[in-house]
Amino acid sequence: MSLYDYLYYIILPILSVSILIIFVRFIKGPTLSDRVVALDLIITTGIGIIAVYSIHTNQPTFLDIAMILALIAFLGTVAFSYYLEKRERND
Amino acid sequence: MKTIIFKTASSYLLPLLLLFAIFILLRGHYLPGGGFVGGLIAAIAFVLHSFANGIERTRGIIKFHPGFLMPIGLSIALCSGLAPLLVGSPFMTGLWYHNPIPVIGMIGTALIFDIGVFLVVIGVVLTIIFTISETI
Amino acid sequence: MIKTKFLSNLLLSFIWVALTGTFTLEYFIFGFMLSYALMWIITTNRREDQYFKRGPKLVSFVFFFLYELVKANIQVAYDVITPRYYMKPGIIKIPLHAQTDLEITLLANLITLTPGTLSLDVSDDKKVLYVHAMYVRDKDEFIHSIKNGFEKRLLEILR
Amino acid sequence: MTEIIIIILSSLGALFILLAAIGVVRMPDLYLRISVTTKAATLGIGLILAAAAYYFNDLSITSRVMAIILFMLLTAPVGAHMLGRASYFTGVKMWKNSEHDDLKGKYHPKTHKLASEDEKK
Amino acid sequence: MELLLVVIIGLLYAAGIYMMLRRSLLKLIIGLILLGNGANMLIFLLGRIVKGKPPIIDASESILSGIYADPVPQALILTAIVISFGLQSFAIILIKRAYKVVKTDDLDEMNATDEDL
Amino acid sequence: MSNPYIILPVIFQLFTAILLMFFWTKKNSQKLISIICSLITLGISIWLITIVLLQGIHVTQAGGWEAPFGITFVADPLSTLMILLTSISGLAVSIFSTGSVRNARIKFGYFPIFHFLLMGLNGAFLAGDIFNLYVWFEIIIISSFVLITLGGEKAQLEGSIKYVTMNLLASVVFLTAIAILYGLTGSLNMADLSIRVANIENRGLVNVTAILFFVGFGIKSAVFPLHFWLPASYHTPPPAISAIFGGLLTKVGVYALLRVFTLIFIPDDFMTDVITWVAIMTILTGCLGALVQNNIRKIFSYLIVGHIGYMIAGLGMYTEAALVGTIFYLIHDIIVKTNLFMVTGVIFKLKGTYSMRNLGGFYKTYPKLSLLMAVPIFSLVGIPPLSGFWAKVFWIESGFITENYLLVFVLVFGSFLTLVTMAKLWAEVVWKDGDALPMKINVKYFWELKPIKRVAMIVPIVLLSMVSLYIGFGAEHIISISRLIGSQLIDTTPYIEAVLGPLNAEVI
Amino acid sequence: MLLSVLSGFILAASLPLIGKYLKEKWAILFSLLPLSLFIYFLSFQPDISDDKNLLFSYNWVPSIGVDFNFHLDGLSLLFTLLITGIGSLVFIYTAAYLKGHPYLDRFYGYLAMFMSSMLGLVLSDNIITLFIFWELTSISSFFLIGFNNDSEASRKSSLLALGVTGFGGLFLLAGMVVLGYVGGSYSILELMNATDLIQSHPLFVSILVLVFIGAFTKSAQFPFHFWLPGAMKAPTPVSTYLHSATMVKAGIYLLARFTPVLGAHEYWNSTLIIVGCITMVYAGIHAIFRLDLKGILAYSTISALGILVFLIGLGTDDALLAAAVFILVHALYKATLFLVTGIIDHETGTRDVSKLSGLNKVMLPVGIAAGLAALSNAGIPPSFGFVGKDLIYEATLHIGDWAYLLTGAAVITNICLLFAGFLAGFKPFLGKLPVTYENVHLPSPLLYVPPLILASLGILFGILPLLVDDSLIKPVVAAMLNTSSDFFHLQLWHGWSTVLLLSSITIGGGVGLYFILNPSEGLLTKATRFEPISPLSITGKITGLFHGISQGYTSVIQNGYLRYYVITILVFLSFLLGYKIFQGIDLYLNVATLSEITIYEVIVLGIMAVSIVYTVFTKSRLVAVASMGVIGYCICLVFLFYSAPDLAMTQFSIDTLTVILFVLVLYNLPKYLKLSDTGSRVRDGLLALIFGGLISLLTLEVLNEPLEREISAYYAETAYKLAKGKNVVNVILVDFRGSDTMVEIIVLAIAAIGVFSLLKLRLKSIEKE
Ligand code: NA
Ligand code: NA
Repeated sequence: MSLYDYLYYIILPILSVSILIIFVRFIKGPTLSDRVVALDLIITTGIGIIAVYSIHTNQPTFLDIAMILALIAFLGTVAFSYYLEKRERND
Repeated sequence: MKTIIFKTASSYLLPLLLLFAIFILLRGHYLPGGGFVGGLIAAIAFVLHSFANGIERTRGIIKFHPGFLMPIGLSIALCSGLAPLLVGSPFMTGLWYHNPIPVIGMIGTALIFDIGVFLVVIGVVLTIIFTISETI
Repeated sequence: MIKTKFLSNLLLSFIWVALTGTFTLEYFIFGFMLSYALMWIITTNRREDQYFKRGPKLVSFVFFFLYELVKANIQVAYDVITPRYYMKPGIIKIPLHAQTDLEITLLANLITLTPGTLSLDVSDDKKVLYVHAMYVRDKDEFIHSIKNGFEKRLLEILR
Repeated sequence: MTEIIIIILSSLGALFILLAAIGVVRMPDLYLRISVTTKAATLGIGLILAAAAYYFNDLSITSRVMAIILFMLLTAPVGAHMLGRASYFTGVKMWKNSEHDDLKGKYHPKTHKLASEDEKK
Repeated sequence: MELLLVVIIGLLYAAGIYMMLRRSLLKLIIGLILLGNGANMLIFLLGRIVKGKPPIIDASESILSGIYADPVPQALILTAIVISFGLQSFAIILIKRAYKVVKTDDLDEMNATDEDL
Repeated sequence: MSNPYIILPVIFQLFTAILLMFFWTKKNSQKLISIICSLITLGISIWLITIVLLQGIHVTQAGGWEAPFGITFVADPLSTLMILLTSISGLAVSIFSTGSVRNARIKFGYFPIFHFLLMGLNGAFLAGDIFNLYVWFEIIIISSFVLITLGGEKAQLEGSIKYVTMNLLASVVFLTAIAILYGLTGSLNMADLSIRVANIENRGLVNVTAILFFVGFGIKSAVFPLHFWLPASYHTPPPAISAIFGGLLTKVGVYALLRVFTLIFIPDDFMTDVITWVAIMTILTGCLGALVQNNIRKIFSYLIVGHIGYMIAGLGMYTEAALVGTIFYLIHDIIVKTNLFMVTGVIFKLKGTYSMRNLGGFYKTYPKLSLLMAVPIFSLVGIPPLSGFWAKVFWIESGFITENYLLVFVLVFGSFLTLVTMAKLWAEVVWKDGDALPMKINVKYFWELKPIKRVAMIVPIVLLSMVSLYIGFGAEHIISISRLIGSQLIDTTPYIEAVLGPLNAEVI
Repeated sequence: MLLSVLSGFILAASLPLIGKYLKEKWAILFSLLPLSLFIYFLSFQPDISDDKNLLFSYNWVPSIGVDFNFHLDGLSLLFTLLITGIGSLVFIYTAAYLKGHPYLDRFYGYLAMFMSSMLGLVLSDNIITLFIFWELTSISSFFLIGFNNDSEASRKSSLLALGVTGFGGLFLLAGMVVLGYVGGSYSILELMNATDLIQSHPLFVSILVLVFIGAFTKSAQFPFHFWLPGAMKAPTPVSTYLHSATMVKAGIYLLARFTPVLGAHEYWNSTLIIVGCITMVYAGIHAIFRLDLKGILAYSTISALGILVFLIGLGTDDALLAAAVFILVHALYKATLFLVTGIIDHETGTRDVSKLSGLNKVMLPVGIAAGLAALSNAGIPPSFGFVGKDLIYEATLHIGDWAYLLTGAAVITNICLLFAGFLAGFKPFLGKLPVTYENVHLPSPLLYVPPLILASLGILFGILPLLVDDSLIKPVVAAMLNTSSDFFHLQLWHGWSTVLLLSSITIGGGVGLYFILNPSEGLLTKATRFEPISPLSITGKITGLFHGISQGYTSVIQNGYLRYYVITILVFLSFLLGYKIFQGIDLYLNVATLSEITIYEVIVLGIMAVSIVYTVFTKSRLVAVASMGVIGYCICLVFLFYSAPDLAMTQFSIDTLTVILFVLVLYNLPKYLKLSDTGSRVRDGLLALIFGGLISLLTLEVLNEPLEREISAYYAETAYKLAKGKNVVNVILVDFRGSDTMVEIIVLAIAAIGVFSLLKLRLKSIEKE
């Protein structure tokens, strides 16, 4: 088994399955915060997938997307927290 | 949100992200990126900062209304498109300065155009987000 | 404060060079100018401490951190994959020696980065840090471990 | 040799991520989920990115990978803190077996100011 | 793989339509966004998909050779995404404002302009 | 013929809009800039149509990339005519706006958006690339969204939600159509598509794509049963905005239908049947709707729908003569509808209401104004030889030639309904003795305006009335232009050759 | 010639300048215009009686063959003389009748417009131009009927009149266009040479129907006659001029004019005979029951128009001759009676015939005029009316199979007309003068001289028919027959004959009726019992029903519910798509072109599918927004897997920004309510699935087709060499298709301005217009 096959047939599926598992939490909730945690983790796992994929396809450019993803994940979490706090304060 | 942790982090994140945004802008012609994504990242940087410190503080940093970036960016983009008309070429024809400039690379109307895009995007995103935040 | 600014400036230029991935003088100077401009844009009054003479401590701190990271990860991993829960979670108030925003933030982040603990918030008077922890066998011992571990080492570097 | 290092790094990374995934499903309350996942994932991603950096073996890519890792180390805990804190005062309950709650009653219900001591009644 | 994408595209269109037919303003906007996503995916798929070969010329080369992803649909989608972003932001704010002024999220109560013959 | 300057109408409007943005809160400067720049644009448009009529189709390849690789802009008689009409209406509404639009709106971007809208219209007319057409459409709809909601009144918001929803739906359908078209041909240049689509063997797919385009543009041009947004919203914004909407927005949809269904898709029998039935129902729906309205702006809104039906009918017959009729009517309709909505604005400023029941007394109090109003109203009805009349000659003849008897009947019947509606409006608004209406505090009445503002509201109405009189009495000129356009819609070779260069026989 | 035709318009247009000065004292000067025109047209008389056809050509819209070619022959000469002659008198009359009226200048303006339109109508050789003038007469009539615009009845009548004549006019337009198409020309002169071609064309019947509708509505033929009595709401000069002497005769003119083109065809003749016959009898009987003088005259006018249509329908030489004479006869006496009625109304303030009598004692000259007109109307020798009536009977008696029936109808009609004429001409003047009217004075000569002139002409032509025989009538008949005609001479005395007998019966019957039947409220009430089935009320009901239907239709279609709008659009689109997909495309799947499926893609797409479903069905808004985030990220991964890093980046950023926007806004929005019931959910779900399914199916089929790569190949080739960029997508965005991007950022900027103004602009209550 070559490195590519290993990445393709072992690592990528593991990561995908991880996303699937996390997604279960996303669906289950129960609170918005749980979903935000799940979302954040999905994106983070996405970074992993991208990194592996960039090795597999020999395309380092994909790593740049990882950078943006990291930024985005953070922003999403912040926004939801911001919302939660605002909502709570005004209720 | 008055959390010390976020505030402190944001004041380090802001310059970091702005650098990153310009980096993405300049490399767009060769690799993924460009004015649009660059502008978004820059805008996100300011948005994060405003989440942490309040809009007034962020406004203080930018020093003028972010909406002002839109006409400026549009003017830059328009000028880059119009420049070729002066030499009788069609609108938006790429004009290039023939010797590559160190660091930035090739300078041409396309790059100037992308800078226009970059500024417009910042102006747009900040106008939208700031306006909403202010009227909540 | 000139020195501090100069340092951050250098740091940013360095990051620029790292980002572009081209370690040449021109790139460095360009990055320097760029970050100079950006710092001018973003300057608000901010206190910063001296930055030098912390090298060795920094290295040892990094290793300490990695050790904690791996250790705690394994502990948590065990709890995650085995059916039974071994944890005794709780929110613990930890009094702070750290004073500046930077110190507090770094400390809180480091605590969060190690598995099993999560810095929830800092009181507005910056005197205490509230930490959510998974394994609080003994509250005082937990507080002690944080204060003597992360906080002490961190402050040594920063001050 | 390169391949083996890459395989080890990526496998470890993937395992940590898987661990975080299982954690986020299995942990009984939100704070535990945040607690478990933020770092397991950060560590896992760090490892996989390191694998990529090792694979491409190019200075610009390595520096980029370093930047990503640095960035994640900076933002992940801040995000966790924000979410945890916001959840706390939106009333997300802790697991029933939790023992201490020093935060209880410290937030001012209106202003969200956080006190360091119990308020004197 | 195309088959799955086709199904997903159909699903996006269907979901978008379904959401547009609800009475809530918010669902309406969500529906429009889903539709927009569907259209973007459609452009992408119909430009034909190629795995792992972005339309970026290698540092050492001067033309894009071999099999590569069609850059045109990508450029079109980029434009479309950005434009939809503008429109969507506006629409989102519109519902916010409409809710504030009309004081309902229920579309069925927003028919004054059609009445009064 | 290659000419980089043909995009001046677009560029100059863009320049105007940007300039106006720099004068964000300075209302007087904005008004001045808007009028001056509209005048210059009118000059540019006249220049453009002149050179096109004299020298033939002009094109420019943006970026210098030869078609079909870059984006082509094409100035052919149809597009330059549309630009000219846009400039005329634009100038009129610009002047009208300086008198009628309240300062609060001007300080929140009314003029920049207005010029962005005009830019979008000009861009759409010049676009020689289907995706570029899409982006221009987006400019048009986003500016119209902003304009229709500007002020944020309850009615505006309720109306705009329908407007926005259905226009966004139209965009999605349009985009879907483009996706499929690209999937079939790999090209976006409309001239190139014309050739490529003709060479596709799977005609079924081509026809289905045509349907998507039809529905996408159909929504934008407000044909039955895709028109609902129009009567729901056009009467809600300030009159100046209604004027530019009523005059131009739906016509862009008609323009697109004309372009796409002559250049890229030649309608098959099924499609012509569909178009014909749609036209029939559109005429009936619009004209019947107008008949029962009380709000004068709603009357005109419904009539827009009905008269779009006429133009679509021309497409449904698909003869050169019918298309000539459609072009002629398009010219007339843009001018007259713009004018009528401005007239409603003046009526409102005088009386403070749009309700036909409450209005009245114009004949007595404002005889000269009544006379002025008579021009657009009776032009709309098509009292011969006013501008609305001539197109019908073409349609009726084509209708009989193509044996579309029902369509002809409905056309005639629709004209009759328009006649009745307008006569009723005339009797109610102009003839009837109006009750003394209570003064509303929120209305700045006509006599409260500064004299210059009053002039600014009347001058454009006079201007457009003169144009519509010219269209009617100078029908010869208009018909010969329409003829030229009609023939180029049927024989698209000049267009294609202007874009792609001379074709060798086997390609065609 | 063009100037003379358009002079009325010029006068009307100059009113805003000169009207003010003229209307005060010099109103009489307006009549100079018709008078000089009368003289001008009279000057052509010698040429016409020499069988010359005069054609005056002016260009207008040559590209479709529409011109101002004016053709003066006998028929048009007769009409121009009537128009300008009666016009002159009416103009003079008006100066006194509406003296001091604040809008007198407008009135003259409309009258002048009308006169010009009428002249244009009768002179145009071009049928489109003819139609244009035709419509202008309707419009001027609309303004004139509604001249008393304060009165609701006036407004209603004018709307009705315009409605009916406008309706007919549009059909006429269609008829003219088709006629032009079929005959290959819009010129009547040329069409006359194409008669065979036209009459054998399959569209001939359509042409007939269309032309008839036009003519019948204008000339108030049954069942379109009902607008005319209402039109009498107009001031008397209008009734005189438009609704008795000229405009209503436009339809007659049209039929006469087209007799050489469309006539002598079975359909033509029988339709006209039937319609004319019904009209003349129906309206004649109606006239008997009226009390209002104008009402009586209106119905008798309709009846007279019926006679004319009838005669043209008969189409024989005799009949056409009779028609030609009767046009003149009727114009003379009916105008007189109307003018007289106006005087009575003006002086006594009533038009109720049952209240009027003995006016001779105070206004003898008026009474003389009325009496002379009544004589001519009754066809009592030596009036010109006698000549006319004889010719009518002459025509009906020689028609063949239906001679007795038709002659009977003509007799009945004439009796009624006679009765009506007596009622209007004699009844108010004879007998005892009621006390109330003792103070009534003889009005200004400007009022009574015009009717006196007209009435005297009616007698003069009777005594000396030669005056009009060769000079006027013969060319008219020649024009209708399109040949020169020398078969007759008009004369008062034909000797003893059946015709004379019929005349006597008519006179006797009519006079008898006059003495038996006293107009009263009772009679009128009896007559109104039939009102519910009259064409007027049927039309009223149809109009009401139609209005109701329109209202219902509009409120059903435009029901205010956005989702029904969307459903309609989608059903329409799905139907068309579905029909075309299943009918026009061979559905098949080319598996060879598809790429392999991998586990991670399945997972990503699976998650996406679940998220889509979840977004749709979740009960929490925030969860929906978060799920949309997931969908967006999955799309990014798809972009990533399939080589679109730029897309992935952008989609990521945009998606997150959208989520942020939602989150910021949601905070102000209410929670989801469950608003729709299960039924509509199922319906919507089905519709959505069908639409989605169709799109999927279509996509699959398109994927079977080969994709041309010529353009992408060009980009791949030149992106670096010519455009100096290596990221081809970015090069496309900023260079190859830079214009798109330019527009795209403008869209963004506009959206931002929109958001800004939507949120920040708060109109003060004083600015809310
Ligand atoms: Na890019
Ligand atoms: Na063609």
